[in-house]
Amino acid sequence: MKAEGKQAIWKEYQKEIADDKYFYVRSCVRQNFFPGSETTFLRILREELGKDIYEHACHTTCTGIGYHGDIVPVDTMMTVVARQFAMMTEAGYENLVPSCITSFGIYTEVMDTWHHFPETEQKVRDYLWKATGREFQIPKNLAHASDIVFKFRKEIAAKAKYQLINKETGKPLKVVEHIGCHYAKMFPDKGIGGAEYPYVLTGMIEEWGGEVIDYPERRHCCGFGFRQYLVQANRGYSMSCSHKKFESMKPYQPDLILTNCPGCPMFLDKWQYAIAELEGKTYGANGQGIPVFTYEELAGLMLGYNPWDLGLQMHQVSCEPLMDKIGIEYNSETKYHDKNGNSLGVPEKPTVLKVSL
Amino acid sequence: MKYDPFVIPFCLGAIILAFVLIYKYFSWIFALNKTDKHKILKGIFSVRIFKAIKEVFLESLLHRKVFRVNPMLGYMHMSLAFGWLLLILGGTIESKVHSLKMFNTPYEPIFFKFFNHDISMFSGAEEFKFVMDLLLLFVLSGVSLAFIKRFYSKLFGMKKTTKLKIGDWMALTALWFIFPLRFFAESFTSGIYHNGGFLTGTAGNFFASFLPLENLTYIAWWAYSIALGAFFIALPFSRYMHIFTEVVLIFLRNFGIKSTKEYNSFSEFEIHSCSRCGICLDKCQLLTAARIKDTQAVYFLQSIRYNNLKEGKAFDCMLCGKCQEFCPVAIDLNNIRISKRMEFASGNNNFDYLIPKIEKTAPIIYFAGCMTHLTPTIKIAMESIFKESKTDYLFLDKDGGICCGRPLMLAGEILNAQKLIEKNVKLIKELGAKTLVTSCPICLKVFKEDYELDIEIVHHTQFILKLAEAGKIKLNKSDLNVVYHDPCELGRGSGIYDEPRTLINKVGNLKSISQEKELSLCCGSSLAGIQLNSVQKELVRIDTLKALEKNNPDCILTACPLCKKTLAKDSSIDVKDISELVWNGITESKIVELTQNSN
Amino acid sequence: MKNFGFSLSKDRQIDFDKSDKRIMDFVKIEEPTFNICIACGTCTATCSAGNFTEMNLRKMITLIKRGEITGVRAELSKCMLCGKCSLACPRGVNTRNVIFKINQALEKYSL
Amino acid sequence: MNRKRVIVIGGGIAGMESAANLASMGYDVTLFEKSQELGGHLLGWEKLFPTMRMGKDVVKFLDKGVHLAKVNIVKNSNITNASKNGNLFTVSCGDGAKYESEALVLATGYDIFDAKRKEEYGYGIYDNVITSAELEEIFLSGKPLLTTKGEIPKRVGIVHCVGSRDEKVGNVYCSKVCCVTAVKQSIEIKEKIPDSNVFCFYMDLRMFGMHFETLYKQAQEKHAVNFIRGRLSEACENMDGSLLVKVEDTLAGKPLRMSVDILVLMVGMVPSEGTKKIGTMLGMNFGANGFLKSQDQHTMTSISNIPGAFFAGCCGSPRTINNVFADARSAAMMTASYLEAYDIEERITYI
Repeated sequence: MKAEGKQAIWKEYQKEIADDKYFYVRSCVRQNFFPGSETTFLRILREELGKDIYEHACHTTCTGIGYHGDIVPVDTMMTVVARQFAMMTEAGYENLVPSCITSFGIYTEVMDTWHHFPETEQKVRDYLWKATGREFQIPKNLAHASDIVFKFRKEIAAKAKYQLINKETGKPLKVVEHIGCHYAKMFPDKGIGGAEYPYVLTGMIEEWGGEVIDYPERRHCCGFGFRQYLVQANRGYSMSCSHKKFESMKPYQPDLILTNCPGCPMFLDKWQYAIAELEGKTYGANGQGIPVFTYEELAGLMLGYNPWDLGLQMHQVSCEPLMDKIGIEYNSETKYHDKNGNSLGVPEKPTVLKVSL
Repeated sequence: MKYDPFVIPFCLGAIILAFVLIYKYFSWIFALNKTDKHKILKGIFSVRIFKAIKEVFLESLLHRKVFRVNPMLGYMHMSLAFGWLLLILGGTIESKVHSLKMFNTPYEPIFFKFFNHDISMFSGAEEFKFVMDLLLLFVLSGVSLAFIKRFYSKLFGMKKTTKLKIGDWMALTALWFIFPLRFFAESFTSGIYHNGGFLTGTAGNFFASFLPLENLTYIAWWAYSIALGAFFIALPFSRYMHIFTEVVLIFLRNFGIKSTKEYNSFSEFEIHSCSRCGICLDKCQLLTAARIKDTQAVYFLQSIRYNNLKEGKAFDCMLCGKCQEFCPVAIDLNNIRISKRMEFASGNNNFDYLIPKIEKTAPIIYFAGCMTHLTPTIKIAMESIFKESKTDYLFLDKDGGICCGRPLMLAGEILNAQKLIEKNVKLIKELGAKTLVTSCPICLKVFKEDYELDIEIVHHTQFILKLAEAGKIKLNKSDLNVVYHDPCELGRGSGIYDEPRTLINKVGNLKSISQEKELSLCCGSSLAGIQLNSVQKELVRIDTLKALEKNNPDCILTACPLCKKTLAKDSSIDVKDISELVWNGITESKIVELTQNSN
Repeated sequence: MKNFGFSLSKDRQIDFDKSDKRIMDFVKIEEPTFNICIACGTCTATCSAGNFTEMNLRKMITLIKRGEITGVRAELSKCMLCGKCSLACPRGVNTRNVIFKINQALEKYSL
Repeated sequence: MNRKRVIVIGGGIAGMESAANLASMGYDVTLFEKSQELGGHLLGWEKLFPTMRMGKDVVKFLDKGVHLAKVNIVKNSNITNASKNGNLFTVSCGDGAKYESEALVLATGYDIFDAKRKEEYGYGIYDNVITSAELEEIFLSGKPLLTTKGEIPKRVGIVHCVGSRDEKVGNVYCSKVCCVTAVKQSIEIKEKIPDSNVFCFYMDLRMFGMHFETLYKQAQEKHAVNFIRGRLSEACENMDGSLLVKVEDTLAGKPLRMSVDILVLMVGMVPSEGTKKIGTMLGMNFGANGFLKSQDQHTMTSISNIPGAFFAGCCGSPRTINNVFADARSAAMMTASYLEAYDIEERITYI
């Protein structure tokens, strides 16, 4: 691998990211899958970086799941997107920051469509006006939340309490970065580093002390695939995609997987359980699996936030072994307590995958 | 009793030879199946035995077939075989007359002159001397020819002579020495005792003039005996095994035992009957045209005998049958080749998918054959001829039918071929037709040999000829000069030489060529040549075309779709199936008729 | 083992690094014209067995070259060795011997 | 009488051959070459398809042509301006020298497609991905073909159509020479490393030239080169530095992955920077693919929209060497007939 080759590509795929004043739109599924992530993002931006980030209580889904699941027609999708834009415009913001990769893809697609087909934009403006009486401005800057964290990765590193370094050996941790398909595969120049060698997560990992591993199936989809997962009979296909990735990354012995999409961490994390149950096979050391993180969770960990505030207790693959490796302090007692100290109940133990409860 | 230690090598050799032969022949006969054994028992006590004796005399002794190929070669074989036998017979009579005993020691006739220095006392001694010397001279002439042949084979009409194995060298060397040594031993003896005839006597006197014969004579007798003994011991391990085996084979054949496509102990008799005369070498186009030097029948049989048959040797053959046609021992070389291919074949086929759907039937079934489907002009000609003659026929494989099984058989896949044959037999029997017509000689051969159908099976040339003779079609003779290429499977394979020729003469002017009928060449694409490469096939094809195109005919005719397709590849002259020419003629005469009518 | 109502799907991808190339290696040496096939499909178009079944020599040769050999035996068992393919092949592949040799390889490696 | 002057720009095959032909007809020809050596891309090729003769033999032939005909040669020419004023062409060089002529032949050739633009193949990123031009350099240098770890490759993959017939990189045309180059190079690899396995991944094999098909058959028959019909979707690096390639084997009807020790990208031809630069200075028309456009595809080859300006070789379209020779001679002929006042446009009866 020639580092300079990748750097040359990264140089080519730069993107403008607004500096401040963000209009934040949440993901439909992340709040359930990784409930601490979005909160952590807001906390880091507001508390650590002092940025103005606004979210509107009335914003809805972008309809991406329905759109890609062939349920929501394109006109409906665009009108819903137009409504989000209208709320942003009404709130006085110009920089749109979606939390979800699919939303990011949807917004990019809509904006690009309107750019090439202004008559479509006009049509959607009419729809929105007729439906809600709203008007909107197209965002001046569109950046995914991971782009924002990438932009401020150095600032975060400067404030970090921990680094992605094995405290025993002093060596950098080996990190697999997994980019959501809709981040750059459809519009390579909209992603930092392009579609083939995205830099957005790599930049964070390198800045925070880790070492990225590039394995053959790096570009492969996690298998979420909307319809594939939604229909039970197709889930085997979905799981096989993750399985293919695990098999490919296995020889590199990664310490953790970092992701920037709502579906990917969910499936890369939970399928490890399902594969273990079905095939009796686990990845990572000691049958404990490979822990999977969102970039917000990882940033929060580096900054020394309480892992249970980050929502790490919701992970299927336990994060404790990794936190031990880095030397992150945590209290196992409070893992399954709510913020008032009441017990949330303890999950059932899987038969194969080794977890810390 | 007359005895001297020098006879020991001879006696020992003779005893060993007798034991080996008896053991081998009995074990092979024992391994024959019941039917064949029964045939032997029945044959021994029938007139067949006299026929066999006659054949043994003509072929094993006089070598009639070899004579036909080349008189010089024939004489060589005859002088050695027949001459030697006469020498033995003569010696036996001579010794018995001399001693006036019915039984004397078995070696006495062989070493007669050693034991009987003074032989002038019995009546007819001079005549015996003369006859025995004449016979010796006869045999010696054969030996010298054999010697010359080894180094100058062209004299015998052979471009190639066979390569030898160690056993062969031993036996051959011994054989070369036997008669010269006898000549020296008898001459030396005569030089001292003057008991020789015109040859040995004269030579004896000559040698006596400058050689110390007292010392040399005894050594010569020893050497003669050793040569004989060595020859006898080497014989079963050499090609000279054929001398005795051929005799047994002729008897077995006359008793009605035939070779099969599976290797059995009758095949053992056949392969041991090969004298490695090498006549098959020059007949083989793979040698003369394609320069494959190690696959000819003689080497193939040799490899079987010495248990070192390699796949290539079994498969580098087109099974054109020309070697078999000229084999003086008439060994069924094609069957042996197929039986040996079977050992390398490993397909395990399943033809359950073949469910032919035939709705109607007719008294005559036409089976075009796979290859005919690649030469649609033949198919069209045949269908037209059928319609023209108002024949009620069924085109059995109109929509691409079931293969006849012969291609599988030629590749040694006999069991798989059997599966196809069973399917076809069942189908044809269900149809209840009277006649089966095929355009493909490959199909024809298997239909006739392996299908056991009780109906008439004819090639389309035979069928068309019959139609013409019955006046059902009117043939139109063109002024084309044509030559005819005998397809291997039709000519040598099925013995059909005349009908195609009679038919051709009714539609064109047939010009004869140098290599036709039994001598005809192979087109090179034989389905049996499964492992031949394209270059080798091409060399054969070009070789054959050269012979066909020699006198620049207007058209090359053949009676096989595969031959046609193959020859047409490189021919500068039009290549047609006979049926096409027949149909062309019919349409032409129709056009003439129509034109005349309209005028 | 739990039953989730789904399981890992079998990979359709040919993994050339792991596939079984024994037949290919054998036939390549025994019948070198195996190499010169350009997968034009003439053999399959003229195939007597192909008239009645899915037998596809062109595809079979391709798959054997990739080491995908399951089903080869069953496919091949339909061949009548009639030789039309040999005559039709524009490239001079000795298809009959290719088939003969594939059969030998199947036997040799008990596949 | 003053001889008429012709300026030929580009010292590759097309430029050298048209210059030699024009000079041999008696014109005063000046040949401009931007580098210090004549021969162009041919200097980088060891053996030529389909005969495997040496590239340098052809260079010698061309050299002798320009020298025997006494062509004026300007090497290291840095052309800063080229234009037509009235009936005269003027070319200015960086050193201030100015040249004039009555006619001009542009033979500025092609550039090799930048394989980095096919990011998914990892050229410039993965260690063992090289281009066909680099492989040729290795052959030319006489060095052995080794992986970056210094090992003899057991498997070599060759990817056809890199930068050709690919809308993703904006080149929809076929570069014509890559298929047969792949065949040629695969034979050379097999000759040098007989134990290796070579796999060509192609979309179509375009063996259009005489003997190309023979070379292809030879590669299959004699060298057992494998041909897999399918375009690479991506290449990834394995842990050991070998490359995992993914294609659909379209003839097997299945996706396929395999590891290769070295991956060679058959880079196509793109219009050269020189063609773009000087063609634009002269006001020449470019076709949709960026190559120079002739007045008519069938009847007016080599003839540009500027009277007196002609072009030859790969600045017009990708060509094989023998086609370039034919084209160069044709351009020379057209130039000469222009100078002799032959009006070819008179023959145009169509619109």
